[in-house]
Amino acid sequence: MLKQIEGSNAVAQAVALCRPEVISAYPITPQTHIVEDLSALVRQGKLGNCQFLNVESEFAAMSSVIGASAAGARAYTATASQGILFMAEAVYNAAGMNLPIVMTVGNRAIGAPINIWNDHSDSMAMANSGWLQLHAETNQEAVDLHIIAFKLAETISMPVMVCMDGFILTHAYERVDIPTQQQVDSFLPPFAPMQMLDPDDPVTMGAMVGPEAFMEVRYLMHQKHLQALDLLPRLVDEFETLFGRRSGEMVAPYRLEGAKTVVVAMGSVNGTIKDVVDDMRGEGAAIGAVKVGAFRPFPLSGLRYALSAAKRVVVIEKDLAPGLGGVFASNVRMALRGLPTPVYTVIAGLGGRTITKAALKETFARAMADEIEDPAFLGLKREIVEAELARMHEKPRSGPMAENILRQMGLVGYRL
Amino acid sequence: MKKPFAITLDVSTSLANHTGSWRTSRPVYVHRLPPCNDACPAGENIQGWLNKAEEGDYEAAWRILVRDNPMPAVHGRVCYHPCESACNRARLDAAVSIHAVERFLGDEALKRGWMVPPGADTGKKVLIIGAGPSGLSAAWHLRLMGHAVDVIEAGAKAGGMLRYGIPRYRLPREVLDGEIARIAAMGVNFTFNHKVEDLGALMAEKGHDAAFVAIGAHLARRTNIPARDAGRILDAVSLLHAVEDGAPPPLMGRKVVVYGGGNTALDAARTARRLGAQDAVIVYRRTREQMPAHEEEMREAEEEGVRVNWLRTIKEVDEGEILIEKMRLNDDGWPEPTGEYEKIAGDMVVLALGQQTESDFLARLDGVEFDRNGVVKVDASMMTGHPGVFAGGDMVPSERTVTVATGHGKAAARNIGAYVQGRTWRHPERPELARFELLNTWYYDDAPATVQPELDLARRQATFEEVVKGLDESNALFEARRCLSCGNCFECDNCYGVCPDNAVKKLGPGKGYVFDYDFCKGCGLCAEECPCGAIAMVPEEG
Amino acid sequence: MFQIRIHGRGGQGVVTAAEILSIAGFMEGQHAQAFPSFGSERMGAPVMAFCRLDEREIRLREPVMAPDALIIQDTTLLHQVDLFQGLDRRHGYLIINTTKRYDELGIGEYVNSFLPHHICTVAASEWARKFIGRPVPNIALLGAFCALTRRVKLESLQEAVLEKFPGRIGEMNQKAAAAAYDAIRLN
Amino acid sequence: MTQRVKFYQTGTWTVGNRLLDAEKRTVQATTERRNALTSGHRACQGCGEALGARYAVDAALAAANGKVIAVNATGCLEVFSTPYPESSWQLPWLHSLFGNAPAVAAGVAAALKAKGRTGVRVIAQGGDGGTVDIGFGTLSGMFDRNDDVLYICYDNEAYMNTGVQRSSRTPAGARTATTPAVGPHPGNPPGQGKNPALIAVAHEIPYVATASVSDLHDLEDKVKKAMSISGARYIHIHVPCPLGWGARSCDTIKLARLAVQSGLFPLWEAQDGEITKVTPIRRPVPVSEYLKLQKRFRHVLKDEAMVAAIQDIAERNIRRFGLLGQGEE
Repeated sequence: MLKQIEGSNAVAQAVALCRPEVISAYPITPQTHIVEDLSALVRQGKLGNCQFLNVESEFAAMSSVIGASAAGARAYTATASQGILFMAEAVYNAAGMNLPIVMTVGNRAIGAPINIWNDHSDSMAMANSGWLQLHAETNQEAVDLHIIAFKLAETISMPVMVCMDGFILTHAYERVDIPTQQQVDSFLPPFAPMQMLDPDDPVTMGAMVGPEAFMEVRYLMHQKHLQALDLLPRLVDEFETLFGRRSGEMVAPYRLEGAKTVVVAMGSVNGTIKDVVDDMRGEGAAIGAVKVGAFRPFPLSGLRYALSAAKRVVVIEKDLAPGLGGVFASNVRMALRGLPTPVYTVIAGLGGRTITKAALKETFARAMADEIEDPAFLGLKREIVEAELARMHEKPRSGPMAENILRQMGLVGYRL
Repeated sequence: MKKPFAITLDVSTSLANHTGSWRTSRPVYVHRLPPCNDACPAGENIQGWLNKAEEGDYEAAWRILVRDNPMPAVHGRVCYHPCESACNRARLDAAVSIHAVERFLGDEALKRGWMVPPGADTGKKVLIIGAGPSGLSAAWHLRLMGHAVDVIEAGAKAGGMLRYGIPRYRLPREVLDGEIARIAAMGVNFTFNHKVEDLGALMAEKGHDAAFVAIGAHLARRTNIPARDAGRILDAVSLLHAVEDGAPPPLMGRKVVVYGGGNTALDAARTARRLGAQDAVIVYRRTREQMPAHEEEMREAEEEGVRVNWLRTIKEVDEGEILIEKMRLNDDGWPEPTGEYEKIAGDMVVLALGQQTESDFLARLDGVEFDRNGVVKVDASMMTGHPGVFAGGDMVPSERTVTVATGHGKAAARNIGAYVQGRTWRHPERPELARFELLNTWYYDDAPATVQPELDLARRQATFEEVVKGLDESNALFEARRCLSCGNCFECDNCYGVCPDNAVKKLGPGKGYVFDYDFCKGCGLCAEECPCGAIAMVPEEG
Repeated sequence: MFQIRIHGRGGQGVVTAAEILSIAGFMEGQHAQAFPSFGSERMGAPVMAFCRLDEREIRLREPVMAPDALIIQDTTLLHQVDLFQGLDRRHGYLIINTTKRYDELGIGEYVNSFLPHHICTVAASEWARKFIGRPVPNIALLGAFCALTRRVKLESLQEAVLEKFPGRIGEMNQKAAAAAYDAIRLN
Repeated sequence: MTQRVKFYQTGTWTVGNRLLDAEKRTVQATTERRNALTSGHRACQGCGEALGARYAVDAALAAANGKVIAVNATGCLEVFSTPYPESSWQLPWLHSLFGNAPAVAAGVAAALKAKGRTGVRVIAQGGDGGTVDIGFGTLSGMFDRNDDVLYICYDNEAYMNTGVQRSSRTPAGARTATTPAVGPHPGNPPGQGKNPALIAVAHEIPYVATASVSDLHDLEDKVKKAMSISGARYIHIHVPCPLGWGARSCDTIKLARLAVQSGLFPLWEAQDGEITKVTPIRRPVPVSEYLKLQKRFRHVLKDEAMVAAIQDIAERNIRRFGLLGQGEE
């Protein structure tokens, strides 16, 4: 049913349709509305016997869904930013134990400086935890990805993160088609755990594994990701036949025909990119775009195929590996290894910095002329960083750089 | 369940890991010798029968008891119970009142008429001379072995000193008779009022394979005291015998002075009180500490009004008064005369200066040797110099108590039993003593000794009713359960419980436990926490 | 595509206004997108929210840089924040919650270049006080927006208001919206 | 002559007692006990934690007739019981992390509730480090939510798994790898540490108790009672560590006993925020009797003031909990 609703609210409804049995919640912006809405649904008895745990930290949130999943329940939680770092140890643990947990990440920057706005530093920090990571472009996709995520997770018994851009999606009102319960039920069967804690068939879960077998355990986790690479597209097709929509594609090309320059990005920024591509195509530029919908497993071959005709690739990413540049971009390069195609990294939208059509257009233009630095920083306030660098050079001052910058800007009022 | 590799495991798979290989020393179950058993002259398995009594299985307890001593009811009354002096529990609160439980079991047996069948007939015949505790004990054990037994007794009844030396207020005769009857019922032939003159001839005639001589020591030792009227002096043995025969001398209202410091002296004095003597005074040449009489009896005597003149000797017996000399202890602790005299009132003197044995008839057997005052020499097997003739009880060198005598009877029986089969008896090796230090006494509940009820004094002084009463069933049970079971497992499950490796297997009630050396790491917790010291740690062979 | 930017202060329902407007648009079958100026602003702090209306799917995620319509809920912001940024004076719409005249607000000259039927002041807080009992001007201003721009029908707005605020609050807001709507339609 | 008519030789001091009525005997005394932690585990000789774990979990299993799921924090107990490919556990068991056992258990309990698998009970267990230090936040959260979990802490007073480092349960004066017996104030500084059982009481959860491997009857009674209650429950069990304490492996139980009898480890019980029962000291001993059997206190014995300070701690416990008889029996 079509609704004009907030992203968080839509996701909460989608999760509810998946009939979760245990939900753990700890508040952190911008994920909070999702669990708030779920707690209401549980209280209203709309989720049957579902247990809602108000835990004392993200660490406990992940830990409790680990326990719930190990005990055979369909378990869900949501977090963001500092929260995912606080639960990091348990995030790795859940993957190590092959527990099919689904978690929403309302992507947000990581401090210091503390910042509540969107970028991808948080989920990127967990890139190698063993979790599968799906990225939503729209709230419709966010809704659909959660339904797909539970099935994906439970089929190969691995945990899945559904990443959606904080505020940009979580707080955006837009048109979303909320599936019916019957649709979801026909797609997602009840959870049949691969292993579970049961007095009638006891097992020991979470053994200590030494050098004699640890490599094998890790190798098998790698294999699970490779399985997911085959499984996910099938689920996407299955989903399309049942729901009439195509959601969750790992590699989604846009106007690649004859594109010499291809922009690659994850998440909500793809919408803006498509508008820019349309504009530039209108002006005769040979540009196209590829949306990457899964960061883990990373669709190496799918992406390589999509980019095979490109003369150059521009990666827009909301993350920075200081001293290296792009994390996502490095993965894209991995997909193109052996090919001469230049891959330009554009670091954009860190800490919620606005990504405007204009800025993108200007950047793509420079890239097409191969006149772009790598990495490039979209909308970076040059004068400020240069002033700060100069200041640090003449008399290094201790204390957080951010404050020094603010002091310089003498910020008053609000500017776009 | 399709489990993930390595991170998820099947349960109890660690049983494949035999941690026993870590062990450097191993626990083993042992039986150590309880101090009570060690101290018992009759060689009773006290811990053994207490263990049954703890469970309330009194008959089983009694049956273990009479394997070593046929007269528990008697011993529960007259034994001076060295077992209790040795009892480890004395170091906790008070010794287990073993004699009281023994007496309870003995009385139960008499009440319920428990019997023991004799052993299968061996065709061997043994002659026993003297039906005192030694002889009776020997007879019992020989019958258990299945040998035929003839007992010849000079007196009119069996019992010896039990009957003629121990007053009935300490040993009621129905008890004595009851236990003797049970021995007789084993198929022992008694001949009474027969004094053996020629043992050799007698054995040859009746075809005995061996003889055990246990005629005791009934001859009162006399001392020369000047007296106007010798009638005023008699000896304790005769006094007690006369009382037993129902013809006591008239003592009503008289002042009796008993000379001596042994148990017999006390018996004489207490008997005199009961015969109506208005006063019973003991004169003893040493101090209370040096007195050989048993402390308890001394206490009872004093309660009954018997007084004692310590460090005195009798010099002269006169009409109504007696001259006594004060003594003093010299540096070696020996009494010596001081030359100071005093007079005390006294109508009659009873001498209780010990007894001698009348063993002259043995002298006719070649090989038999004696030492001073007619005590017969025996070897380790209790055999006299004459092959096949054994001797025991008061007539051989040893402490003269009923229990020692009873022990002699058992020992003699074992040696005789072996002898008639052409073998020699070897006493089994004595296990390590279960010292107090080997116990973990934390585990024993606190429980002071039960006190046996006593007859109130008035009646005590007037009658020959038994002074010390027995325990009732619940008290006997209580008392039995105070036993620490030193050195012997009583199945408290501690070893089974405290093993961090589940390396102790419990076999069920009465069956005890075994160690599973596949998993025992040798930590020693079981041995350390065993209350009774029944587990030892022994080093593994390196 | 028609883009709206709403300025106000925390607590004045700025974000809610954008959301309700998007719902109203959705009810007319339009594609609509509403989102706040993602901030952690508290009560009283300057905030803004955005709304886009279009016949086609809206993929653009940037804030509204060049609004077709600007709604100002609180004139005290006029000289603190660069409110008019990106607003096209020749075609754009301007709706201000005030009882004052433009020159009283010190923007007399600025508003001269607007088309007369593209600009209005509304006593939204007064309507709100009258019908709701609290000076929350957001819905009344939307009523004026409908009247002025005709981008969304008043009926759709009323429906959206009721969806967001079922019951009495909704009805009172509907009254305020209608009053403001009529006030604009009439002059 | 009034004597107690019933008297059982060793009463309830020993693990079993053939003279005792069956219902008064311990789970450990029976041949039907489940040995939740079975043979072949790799705990040190005389490990108090291995013993305490079997005592407690067997009692829990008996109380819930076998329907128990256990969650385990990282630590000695976990490492010595489940090194691939062998597990010593005989019940469903889950180890996640060092500091999250209470939260994991809360999740298991929630799942059971959601699944309607009533009758299956959840216990969580860990050492003092995992419980009182790194896991304390999640423990407090579990208490706060009153999750239906019995949490059992096996307290051996230091981080033994990592090589005997100081924890917030390490007693005053004790030497550990991070509180070495050197300098002017050797060993663990007095005046530090925390009492998790009392903090649990402050959460006003339904049931809190302390127990010792030296008093099995008391321990089993407490586990049994805890299992009869639902909601968050906490039992803190003192389990000596021969390795970490520098004691003979055969002294494990003796040490636990001396800790109780000296007053250093009081045994008590609390319900809904109030202390309801105290196990009185049976045979009082000076703390020196306890200290002298442990190398970790060797330096302390040379320092009279320090011994006195530790004695004061014991005296305070004795006063505070009324350990000399005032406690109900």
